[in-house]
This record gives sequence, C-alpha cells and structure tokens, in this order.
Amino acid sequence: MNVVTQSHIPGVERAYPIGEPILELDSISLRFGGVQALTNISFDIREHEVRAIIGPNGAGKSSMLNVIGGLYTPQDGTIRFRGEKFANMTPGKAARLGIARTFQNIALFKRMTVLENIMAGRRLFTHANFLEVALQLPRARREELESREKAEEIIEFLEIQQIRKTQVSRLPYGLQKRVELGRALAAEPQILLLDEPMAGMNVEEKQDMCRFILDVNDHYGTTMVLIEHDMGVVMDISDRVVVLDYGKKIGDGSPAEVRSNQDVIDAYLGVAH
Amino acid sequence: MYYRQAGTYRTGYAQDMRLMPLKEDRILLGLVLVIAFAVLPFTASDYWLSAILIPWLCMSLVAMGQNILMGYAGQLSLGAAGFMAAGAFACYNLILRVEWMPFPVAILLSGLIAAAIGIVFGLPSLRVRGLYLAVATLASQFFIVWVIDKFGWFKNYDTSGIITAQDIVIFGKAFTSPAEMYLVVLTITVLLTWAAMNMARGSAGRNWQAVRDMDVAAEVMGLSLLRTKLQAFAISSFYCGVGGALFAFTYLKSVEPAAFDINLSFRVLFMVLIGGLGTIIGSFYGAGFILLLPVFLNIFFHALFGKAVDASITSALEQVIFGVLIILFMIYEPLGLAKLWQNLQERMRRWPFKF
Amino acid sequence: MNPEILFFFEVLIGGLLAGVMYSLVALGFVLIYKASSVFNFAQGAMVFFAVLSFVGFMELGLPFFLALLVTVGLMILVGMATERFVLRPLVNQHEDTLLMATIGLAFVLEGLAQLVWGVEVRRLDLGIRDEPIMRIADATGIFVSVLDLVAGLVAAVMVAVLAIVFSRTKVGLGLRAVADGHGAAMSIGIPLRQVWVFVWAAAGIVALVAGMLWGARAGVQFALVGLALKALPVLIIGGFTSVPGVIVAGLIVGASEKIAEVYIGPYFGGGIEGWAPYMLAVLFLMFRPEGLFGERIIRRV
Amino acid sequence: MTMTDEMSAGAAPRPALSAQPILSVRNIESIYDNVILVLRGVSLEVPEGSIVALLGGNGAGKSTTLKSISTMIGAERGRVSKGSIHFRGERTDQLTPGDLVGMGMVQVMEGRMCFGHLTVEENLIAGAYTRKLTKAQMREELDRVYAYFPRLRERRTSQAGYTSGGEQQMTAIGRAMMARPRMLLLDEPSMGLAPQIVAEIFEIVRDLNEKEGVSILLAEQNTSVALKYANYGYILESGRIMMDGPAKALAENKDVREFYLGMSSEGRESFRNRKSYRRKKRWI
Amino acid sequence: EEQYMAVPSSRVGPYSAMGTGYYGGIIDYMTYVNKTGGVNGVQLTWAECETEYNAARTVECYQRLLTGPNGQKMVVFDTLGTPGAYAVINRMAEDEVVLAQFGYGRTDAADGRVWSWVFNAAGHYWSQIAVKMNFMAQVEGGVENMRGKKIVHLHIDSAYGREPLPAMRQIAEDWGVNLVEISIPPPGLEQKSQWLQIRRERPDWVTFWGAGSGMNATGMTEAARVGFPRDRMMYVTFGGAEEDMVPAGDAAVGTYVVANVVPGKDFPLVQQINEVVYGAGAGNLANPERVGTVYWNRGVAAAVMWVEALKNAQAIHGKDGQAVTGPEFRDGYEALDFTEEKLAELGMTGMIAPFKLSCEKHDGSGRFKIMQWNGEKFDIISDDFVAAPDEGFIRGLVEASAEKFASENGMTVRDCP
Ligand SMILES: Nc1ncnc2c1ncn2[C@@H]1O[C@H](COP(=O)(O)OP(=O)(O)OP(=O)(O)O)[C@@H](O)[C@H]1O
Ligand SMILES: Nc1ncnc2c1ncn2[C@@H]1O[C@H](COP(=O)(O)OP(=O)(O)OP(=O)(O)O)[C@@H](O)[C@H]1O
Ligand SMILES: [Mg+2]
Ligand SMILES: [Mg+2]
Repeated sequence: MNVVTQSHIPGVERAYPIGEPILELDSISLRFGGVQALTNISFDIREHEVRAIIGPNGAGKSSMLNVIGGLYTPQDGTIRFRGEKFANMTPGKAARLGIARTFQNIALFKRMTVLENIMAGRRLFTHANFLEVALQLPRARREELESREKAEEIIEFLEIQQIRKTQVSRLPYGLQKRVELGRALAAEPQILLLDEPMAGMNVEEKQDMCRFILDVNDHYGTTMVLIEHDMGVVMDISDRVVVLDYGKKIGDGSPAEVRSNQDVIDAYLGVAH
Repeated sequence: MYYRQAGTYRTGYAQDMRLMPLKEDRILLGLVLVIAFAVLPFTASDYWLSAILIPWLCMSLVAMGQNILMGYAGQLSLGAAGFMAAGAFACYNLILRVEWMPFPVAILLSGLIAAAIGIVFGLPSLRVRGLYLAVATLASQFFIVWVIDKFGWFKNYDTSGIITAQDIVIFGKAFTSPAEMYLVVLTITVLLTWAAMNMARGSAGRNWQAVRDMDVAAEVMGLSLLRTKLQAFAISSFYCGVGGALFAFTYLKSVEPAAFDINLSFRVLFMVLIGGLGTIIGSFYGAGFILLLPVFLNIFFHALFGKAVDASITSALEQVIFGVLIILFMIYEPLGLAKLWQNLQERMRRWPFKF
Repeated sequence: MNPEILFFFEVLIGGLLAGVMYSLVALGFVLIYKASSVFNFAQGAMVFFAVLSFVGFMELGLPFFLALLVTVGLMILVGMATERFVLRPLVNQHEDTLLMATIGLAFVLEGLAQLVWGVEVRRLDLGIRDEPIMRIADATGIFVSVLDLVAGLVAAVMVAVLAIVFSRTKVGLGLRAVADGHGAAMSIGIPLRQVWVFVWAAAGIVALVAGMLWGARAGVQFALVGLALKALPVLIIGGFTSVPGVIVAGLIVGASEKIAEVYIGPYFGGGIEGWAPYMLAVLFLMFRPEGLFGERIIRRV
Repeated sequence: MTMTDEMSAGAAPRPALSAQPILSVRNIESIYDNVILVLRGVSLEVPEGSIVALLGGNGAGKSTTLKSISTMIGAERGRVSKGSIHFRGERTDQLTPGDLVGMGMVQVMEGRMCFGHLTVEENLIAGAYTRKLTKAQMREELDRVYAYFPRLRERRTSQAGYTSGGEQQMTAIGRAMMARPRMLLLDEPSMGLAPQIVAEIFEIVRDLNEKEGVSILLAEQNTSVALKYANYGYILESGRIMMDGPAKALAENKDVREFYLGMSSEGRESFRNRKSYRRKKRWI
Repeated sequence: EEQYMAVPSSRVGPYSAMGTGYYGGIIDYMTYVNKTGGVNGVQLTWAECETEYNAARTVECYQRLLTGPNGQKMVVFDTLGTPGAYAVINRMAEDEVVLAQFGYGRTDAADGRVWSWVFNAAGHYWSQIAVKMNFMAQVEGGVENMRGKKIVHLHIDSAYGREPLPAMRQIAEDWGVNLVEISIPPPGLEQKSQWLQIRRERPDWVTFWGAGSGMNATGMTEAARVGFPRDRMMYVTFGGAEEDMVPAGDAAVGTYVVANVVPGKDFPLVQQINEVVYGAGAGNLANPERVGTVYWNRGVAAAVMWVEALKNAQAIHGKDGQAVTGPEFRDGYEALDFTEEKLAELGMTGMIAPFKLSCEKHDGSGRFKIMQWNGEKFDIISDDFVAAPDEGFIRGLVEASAEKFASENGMTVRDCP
C-alpha cells in the first residue's frame, strides 16, 4: 500500500504520516422503513488521513457518518475501532473513543454564545460535579479556567475572536459552521467527522476552512472524515475518497483514481468537471 | 450616565469569568445587598416584610428552581407546587419528629427529599419532551398533594388536616418577628441564588443548555442525557422544596395541602416566562410581577375608587389589566423582564448613540 | 345478569360518556395546536366566556337560536381580535412566548366575562332531558340520558368534520403548513392571518359547544374554566396533533379513570380520579412519546 | 487603486439593462431588533426577465436583502428602516409576503425551509396555495415540477423532514415554482447540492427565465456558477454594494477572480496552498 | 368618631357568587348602621381586599387590612372560607384580632379556653352534621329507626370536606348507622364514578359536602342521572344557597339544606335595609334581586354580630361613642347574647336561633333550620331551629379536640370564670 508521506504543504515531511486503519466499516446496511439508506458498505479509514465521502444527494453520506458516530444503528455490519469490534456503537461510546463531528444542518447550541458553545465541547475534560460547581470548589474553578484557555486557543486558531460573546443564532451561516468546527475541536478528537463543512461558503471562506482542516490534521494528526460536494476541495485536500450512490459504494481510492472512474462521473460529477 | 463599559479592561480569563465582570454591576449588587440586609429589616413595615418581601423571596426561589429546569435544561414542567408541598410537609415532619433537628438542617433535608421525589417524576423526561412532558409532570403535582392530603401521618393526624408550622429556632434563638423571619429567608435565598448562578454559568449550566438547545449534539459530545436531565430535575425540585418550606414556615404558617394546588404551579410557570427563561435573576423579576402586580393593582384600585365603584367590577378589571400587561410584555420583550433590563443597560452603554 | 358484571358495564359506559365530554373540551386545544403549534392556555377561559355570553344574551331576551348565532359571531370576533392583537405581533416567536401570551389572553377573557355578565351562577336549559332513558334502563339496567347521547353525537360530528377539514381540504393543508413553520408558510403566500382567525374562531365555537353541554349540568359559572385540566390527559394520550385521537383518548381516559376510582379508589379513601388519568398518560407516553395518534417528532442530523 | 473608486462609484445603482426594472431597491437600510444594523444603504435593480446575482461573503447581508425585499424580515423582528423597494412599480413596504406572492414574487429561503411533517408532494401542493387550481391543473403543475426534479417524484410520499438535504432543497425550489411566479428570490439555491444537481438547478433556473420569462434575483456563494448563469451581478460586503456590473465583466475582474473565484493569474489555485496570513478584502 | 372594619372579600373566581353575596350583606348592613346613627354615634369605615378565596392572598389581605386607612387597627376578620381561616388562625392571639368564623373554619375553635380569639357564632360543622342526622332520625321516625340505615357522606376531597367526619362517625356508631365516605376530587364538575358507587351502595341518605356551586349543582344533576331521590340528600351550608340550586334546574327540586341564617325578604331588618340602603341607591349588590338570599342574609347576620359586639365592647369598657380596640372588641363579642327579645328588637326573629357566647363557649346556638328547594326558592320545613341530638356530646368532642391541639402546640389553656 502506498503510504503518503508528503505533507499537505508540498516539499515538507508530514508530521503524522498516514498509518494503519483506525476505523474499519464492514458491510454496513441501514434501512429506514422502506428507504434503504445504506447497502452493504465496507471501507476503512487510516490514521491521520483525510478521507472524503462524496456522492449525490440522498446517497447516504450523512447516514454513514451517523452510523460511525453511533446515532444510527445499522441493521447489520460491524464497526472496528483500532481493531476492536463494536456491534452497537452509541454516541457516548463514540465520544469517549475520541470521535467528534460537525453536522450538515448546523447543530449548535443556539441560545449560547460562541465561547459557551466551544467550552461545552470540553465535556469529556470536565469532571467536577454540579455541587463542586455550585460551591466553586477548587477543582471546578481549575477546570473552568482550563477549558476557557483551551477554548480561547481554538478561537484564536479559527480567527473568531470578535464574535466570542455573540449568541450563535445571530451569526451568519458560514461563521456558525466555523464555530461548530471549533466545538468539535474542543473535544481534542482523534477522528473528526465533518458533514459538508463548506456548504454555503464562498471560495475565500472555503480556502480558510480548508486551511483550518489541514492545519488541524498537520498539527494534531487528527484523522478527518469529510463529506463535501465541492469537487475542487475534495480533490485538493483529501488523501482518499469513497463514493456513494443510492446507498451503494461505487468508488474508493485516491482523488485521481476516483475522478477518472466512469461510474463516478456518470453518477455524480456529471459533465461539468 | 453612570454606566460605562468602555475603559473596563480585563487581564486574564479568571477575571473575565467573574460573576459580574462590570464594576458598576458589582457596586449595584453590593448596594442592593446592604439595603436588603441592613436597611429593610429595620425600616420596612411589618406588612411589607411579611406580606410582600417574604413571599416574594420564597417564590423567587421556587421560580429559580422552575427556571433551572425549564429555562436552562429546557424541560417543560408543571410540578412546582407539588414539590413545594413536599418540601413544606417534609420540613414540618422533620422538626416534629426529630426534636434536636435544627431549622437549617431541616430546610436542607426537606430540599433533598423534594429532590429525590423530583428525580422519580423526572424519569419520563428521558422519552417524553415538550408539552407532553409538561402534562406528564402534572401527575407529580396531583399525586404528591393527594398523598399528603390523604394520609393523616403527614399532618400528624390533625382533625382538620392542616399543619401549623413550628416556630423557626436556630441555635436556641427563635425567629418569629417579621423582620427576623425575613432575614432567615433572605439569607437562604442569597446563598441559593449564588449557588444557582455558579451552576448556571459553569459547566453544569452549559450541559443543561446543551441538552435544551440540541440534545443530539450534546449526546455526541459525550454528555449523558439521562444524568443531565435528572440532575436538572433534582436541583430544580430542591429549590422548589426549600422555597415551599420557607413559604409555609414564614408566610402561610398554617398550611393545608390544598394550598399547593395546580394554580400555584401555573403561577410559578408564569413567573419564569415573564421573568425570562434561562436567567437566574429573572426569577426574581418574574416572581415579583406575578405575585405582587395583582396586589398592587388591588391596592391601587381601592385607593382610586374607594367605595365609589363596586369592588366586583374593579376585581374583574384587575384581571383584565393583568392579562393585557402580560400580552403587551410578550409582544414588546418576549425574552422577559431580565432581557428588558439588559437592553436598558445596553442603551445606557451606547448612549447617546443608537447603535 | 350478574349484578357485579352489570355494574362493571355501568361504570364502563359511565366512563365512556364522561370521556366524550372531556374530548369536547380537548378538541379546542388540538385545533389550535395543530394549526399553529401553540398550546392555547386560554381554551378553558374561552369555554367559560362563550357559554356565559350565550346565557347572557338569552337573559337579554334573545331567543335560543338567535342567541346562539350572536355568540358564534362573538367568538369569531374574539378569534379576529386574538389574531390582530396577540398573534400577529408575535409571528415567528418561540412557542413559550405564544403560550405565555395565551395565558394573558385567559386572564383577559375571564375578567371580561365577569365584568360584562357579572359573577352570578346561571342555569342553562337546553331543553334536553338529563334523566335516565327508562326504556334503555329497563331493558339493560344501564342508565343513559338523552343529553349523554346528544353529547356523544355532537362530539362525533365535530371530530369527523374537523378531521376532514385538516386532512382533505386546502385550508387544512395550509393549517398544517403553518404549524410546521410560520416563516416558510408566509414565504409561499399562505395567509397566516386568515388561517389564524379561522382556527381561533373554530376553537371558540368548539368551546361554546363544550361549554353548553357542560353548563347544562354544572351550571354556567367560573368553575368551567377548570375543565381544561380534564382535557390535558386526553390531549397527551391522543396526541396534541390528532383530531381523531382526541375522541379515542377521551374514551380511554373516561373509562379508565372511572374504573380506577370505583374499583381501586376505595382502598385509598378515594379521590384518585384527580391524578389517575395523568399517571395513565405517563404510562402511555413511555411507549408512545407523541401520544397514540400524535405526529412523530422529526429529528434529523 | 482601482477598486476603491470602483466602490465610491459602485454605491450608486447604475442604469442596468435597457428593460424597465421589475424590482428596484433604493438605498435601503435594514435593522434587526432595532439595534443590529445590517444593510447600510443597498441599491439594486432587477430588469424584467433577467437573472441578477447577489454575491458576497458570509454575513454580507445577502439573505437580509432578500428578506427585506420579500418583507419576510418583519417576521424576524427586523425592518427596513430607510429607503424604498418597488416591485412592478408598487411600493412594497405596506405589503405582506402573501400579497407579494399574489403579485408574483416568491422567495426560496436560505436553508431547507420545508414543512417537515408534510409529504414532499403536500409541500409542493402547498406551494400553489395562492392559486385556484382544479385537480387536473394541480396534477399538471406537479408533473411539471417532477419533470424538473425526478428525484422528488420518487420521494413524493415520504415526509419532507426525512428526506436528504439535497432533496429538501429541491422540494423548496419546486414548491416555489408551483406558484408560477413572475419573479423568484433564490437564497443560495446551490447550497449543499451535488455538482450535477447544482448544474441541473441552474439549468432549471435558466429555463424558467427563458421559457417562462421569470425574473430572478439569486444570492449565491458559488460565484463561478452564479456568474455563469446571471446577466448582471452585484457584490455585497458588510451591508454595502461594493461593485456591480454585467456578469461577464465581473467574471473578468481581477479581484473578483481572486477573492470570489479563487483564481490566481495562473488558473485556479489549489485549496492546498494555504496562505498563512489572513487576507483582508482590501476595499473594506 | 369612626370604627375601622376589614372586608377580605372574594369577588372573582369560582367562589365569586358566594363572596359577592356574603360581603355584600356585610357592607349593606354597615351602610345601614351608618345611615341610622352608627354604633352609638360611631360611624363604621371599612377597607376591602380581594382574596380570590385563596389562602396565600388571604394572608396578604390580612396583613394589608391589619391597619386601616385611618390608622386604626382591625378588630375582626372574616374570610368566609376554611382555607383562608386556617391560613390566618394562628396570628389572631398575637395580633389581637377576632377571627369570626361564621359557620365555617376550624371547629374546635369553639372552645374559647384554647382559641380565645376565634369564634364560631353561627355554629360549626360538627353541630351541623349532628343536626342533619337528627333531622334524618325525625323523618325516619326516631333514632331507633336509624339502626341499620346507610348514609353516604359525599364530600370534596379536602380538609373542609372531612371536617364533619369525627362527629359523624361517632354518632353513626352510637346509632348503629352504616356510614360510607366517598370523596370527590375538586373541581368536581364531573361526579360519575361517585354516583355510580352511591347507586351500588343504595344508601338511605346522602350528606353532600361540596364547595363551589359547580360541584354542588353537579351533585344534584348527577343524582338525577342515576335516579337518586333528591329528598334524600342534605346539603352543607356552603352548598345550600340559591346559587347552588338554580344551575341544577329541576334536578335540584326536593333537595334539603340546613341554614344557620334563614334566607328571606320578610324579616323586618331586611326590609329596613332594603328601603334605607337600596332605597337610597347605596346597595352593594350589583343585582338588588339578591337581597334576602342565603349568602346575603348570612352576611347581614355576621355584620349584626360585629355591631352588637362593638356595642357590648363600648359598654363594657365605658367607651360609649368611641372606637374600640381588638381586645375590647373580643370581650364584646364574647358577651354576645342574642335573646328572643334582642332578635325581635333587631327585627330578625326567626332569622337566627337565639344564643349566648361566653369565655369558654365560642360557638353559637349550633342549631339550624331545615329547608327544601322547591325549584323557585327554599321552603322552610322545620318551623323552629333543629338542635343536635345531644349537644353536650358535640361540645365534648370540641373540647377534647381543642385540648389535644393545645397540648401538641404548647398553647396555654386559659381558665374561664
Ligand atoms: N432519520 C431518517 N429517517 C428516514 N429516512 C432517512 C433518515 N435519515 C436519512 N434518511 C434517508 O436516507 C437517505 C440518505 O440520507 P442522507 O442524509 O444520508 O443523504 P446524504 O448523502 O447526506 O444527502 P445530502 O448530500 O443531500 O446530505 C435519504 O433518502 C433520506 O431520505
Ligand atoms: N434574525 C437576525 N437577528 C439579528 N441579526 C441577524 C439576524 N439575521 C441575520 N443577522 C445578522 O445580519 C448579518 C447579515 O446576515 P445575512 O444572513 O443577511 O448574511 P448573508 O449574506 O446571507 O450570509 P450567508 O451567506 O452566511 O447567508 C449577519 O451578520 C447576521 O449576524
Ligand atoms: Mg447529508
Ligand atoms: Mg444568507
């Protein structure tokens, strides 16, 4: 197998070279009443790679992420994390395994500020119970400060200092997406699932977003699973691509391979690329 | 204008995360506390202390509980009065049956008992949401009151099925005068408010709000919906229980279970909605509005018309006006009194500019 | 037939009849909730207001049907006023806000009714006999009154009509659309105002009918406001959004609460009717969080 | 530099295509909650039968502009505090969205604003609410839409709330088409859609425009597509029109190419080569 | 000189009909007194406060009315309702205010040694239930015939509804009466299950203890629906008013109620009030038709006792023509002595039974008249007031209960001369 050692920045060695599969999906099938959302899908995700999932609308991409994240339980198929088998993944388990995500239709905590949203993302790092918090006991105070500092670090990184204390529902769509990414990062995940993080952004903003994604991948070696419709983005920043269509896998491989795959062209890309 | 935010710089997050980042706010708070503790007890009339301030503080606590559950955790609930009853009668029995029981401990325990009951009745919230949950919680309201009313033991087998709250005794000192009781209530209220604010601003509050705003996302972050919701129910019931106990011991004094009927629960709901969902301080405003406005309207009308107009008419009129005020409110500031006050501050800061 | 069994049937039927009366009240809630996802706290007050006005008009000397007509007109006016002064300014607001507004409305209606018509308790004579129909009684030993039958009929008809309006007609589609999102509905030109006037007026008329049937038994008076409480368990069991659900749930609640009171109550000194329906409702919710017929709550990520 | 005087000039709307405008917005200011001023004097015109694109970054105010035009802004505690909007010669400030739909203006709102509990088909039918149609006509209309969006035909009986993002977007657009509008306001129609569907949708938009003479104002982030299909374009940044001109001209413009099309002098630049510095739009 | 009086009325909500009538009567009589020279020249002034028949608001009203606009302290408080009475009953001694429970409220307060500030001048629920059972016995043809009879006590599920039970159980036991208790959860607009149970029990009598005319009227309509004879039902004083009967229509005909104050327009006093007060258009009732109804007359009687108490107080403390204080008023109230002559001179012969209060005896005659609803009005069917079968026995219960309460709450039992 060809391990990519090239960093995203040409000519620079990759700090976290792509490693062994961290997540393996084996013949996943998912139904909703009549709708067959996923049929017998198998693919793997290697550590530190940027893995893209593409496909027409309704192909089952989001459903795939939901299966990985434990929100949907597939009728059959198994998930392996670092070789360990998970018959039924739950959101809680996934989170503790270090899987964080963003959502296609923004799922921010609407009535909270940007800062609060990101700090809320620190859930797994706060251990003080409500009594300690109520009485402001040392541990509570310490953790509060820690998560605040971490949150600020993320805010710096995502360049959203100005809106720190704005209620997120007031933010324009694009910024909300960015905040959501921030909340996911706050969990210091090993795998980051991004469901169309660049939908509704213009090129410049997409460039920023790509920069964030790649930087995270470079600096923390976070494995990325990315659903995106902008082929430009997908081709440029992903290491490997899965293509779904009507819940079936019709392609898997490097961007170049996928691009030249006739099925993919017919089903998805259309003539326009 | 005294209100300046500009020029207040913060060094370090700790400082920024203080309860009240703004110096002016802290001064204001200090002033309020001084007046509440040092001035009012000696200057306010017995009527004001015992008929206005004490019930207001008690109900503020209850509203706070309701607000934690509804405003922060987003669990619509209508059981407040039931938990108040639980607290009140728990307190009575604790003091009655455990002779060494000091009042503060009794209050604390009655809160905890209410909390325990709250957890049980909170269980449906795991599957049920929104209005459905609200109606489900009515079950607790009716059931609790019914049990207390039905079984004589809770009322020490009083022939007329009512209890007479014992005198409040702390370290051998009896707190019986309006001023003394006011101080007791005030102290407890201030402490619990402080705690509530800490929780609301801290990780606990964030978890509650996360569950409220987008439970799926919260779950994905590794938050256990079960624990968070039940926690909210417990804490909320605790506040209701304490509030109820104080209400019974410092205001009603002799209590029949029916005093904690469904209408009281509704009133608590109104308080939270009017005061502002998801604001601790709003609980005070809301309680004030719902509890005291009718009183003031009544006073006002009798002062205005005296015996000139049939009191039946004025009483009905009061209701109408009360209703109209509520509606106007929701139209002008749906986020409640707390938000109103906030906007005022905003204006002050920006003044004289518009934006 | 064994008297115990006979008695059981009596309790059962008595419960079902009571249930019908609950459904009548619950219907108003469903109507408004379904069409604007607002929980109309003022429904109880509307019942009181409507029937009190009706009796009031009769006292003013209007003949029965004229009074009925005038009251219907009045309730339509109330609907319009509500839309104009309460709902319109609150378009797109959070449900809690609208709920709170309807609470305000409740106070206004209660106050107005007492202001205009006074607080005396009125008697309402619909000219429908409320004594057991002897033929049935003799034949089966079960007591049913004409009023019972009328109530059942009225409920059935109203439910049928409304169910059809919602599921079959264009207006119905509009109503459901509005419930799903004020903004979206407006953007495609569904006239929110008409829709709201329509449902509120309809709810007002439903309230009037419920009030008349209840008033004929309990007298026309403030206590009617409390009927709302009887409707709530019906609502959650049936589902806030289901018109047919109302009637089914009404029957379930009525029957089970009576059976509980008669057969279980005595062991606790009675009075369990007060909470039994709610407990039952909770049980139901455990299995169907949106009630028996309620719409599934859609949650996608 | 050029862009600055572009701007100073750009503030005033220039006479667009010859035809008299179906929609003209004159120097409006829009504000939310009476405090958040979002539009700071926006002017634009949509000539009868043309496609006009409204471009700009996040929070530029595109949606707000559209909402101001359709008067939907009122439903978000916002209002147009200054300036005027004319649709087919009539001032809109006293009209409701319903009236405007009646007059032939429909807005497709940002995000998937479908009726979740209604089936896809019911959604579409609701779209024709303002029209009096016989069963047969209704069928025709539906078929017309299904012809444009075959996927919707497949999913017609499933609740819109459970359809995929793209399907919902299609439903929303289809629903608007059901009203047979004279003018469509599209807010980011391409958002979250697969490339070939984006192409499809814009083809549909063009068809509507050419076959049915529908005038179209679309807010878009996907500048390349937008400019490909539009006749005229406005670029909005932080509540002001920064520049405007015929689509071709804009597509040629150096800054537009860099900032909105991601083109550098040597072709499209890769999303990989990240600028480590934060580029600021020079003209703000 | 003026004397300040407090009027904690309940004019809105479910109990408004009751409140408007009762407090209307009180205010009308005070107006009447003022128009006819006051209390030895002392004019009565009063302040009103809306309690909505709700305990919490009653407490507020109590505190508010405690000192009147003219600075005088309240001397007597009357909540016309058990919940309100309970809410304030423990404040009386401290504030030195008389709690005049006019036929409601805490029964054992009739023991003046324990409850020195509380009175039941119009009888209480124990004497009331005893009277009812006595009447039943009369109808059945003697106590001996009561053996084996069955009585259902159908009551609102609250303290008030259960109040008569201690006495009732005792008497039932003594008489060998089979007593069945069935409770109605408020608001009680729907009593199907209860009446089905009654149908199964097939009792000889039903004593109905409801609150609010909704529940009371429903009681009768439901009785009609299960075909239970109305002339076997006896309603409580708070269910025995026109407001309770009228809404039930024909279903109400035949129902028995007991009256501590007899309704009617023919009493000279009522006629005088009618012409002096309503004649001058100074009446308090929105609808003058209600003059002479149960609650209005009851209110008048209550006010009469206030005024007589004031007179006594002035006499005892030599304050003729002056305002009196709480303690003085209490002495005056305790000295109430309504002899036949007194009643005649007040123009209320036959309106209430003669009685005399004393230091330890704080309950009135404890006698009631039996009335029956004829569809239009109440027919008085017992020409004199009916007494409890064994008044000493009731008194015994009262004192026992009072002593228990006193010992439990460490209250001092004063010894009366
Ligand atoms: N919770 C659900 N209930 C019922 N059907 C569902 C549910 N979630 C997804 N589906 C169906 O499964 C199919 C796949 O949906 P999914 O959202 O995964 O598509 P997608 O690839 O994400 O499309 P898009 O690119 O538009 O987001 C769709 O047809 C959708 O209608
Ligand atoms: N309902 C609202 N209340 C308050 N502020 C709002 C509201 N809606 C939008 N805004 C503010 O108005 C500004 C413009 O928002 P708008 O949605 O018009 O931008 P946009 O150009 O549509 O951005 P996007 O491309 O992300 O949709 C944003 O900064 C946003 O914060
Ligand atoms: Mg998707
Ligand atoms: Mg937008």
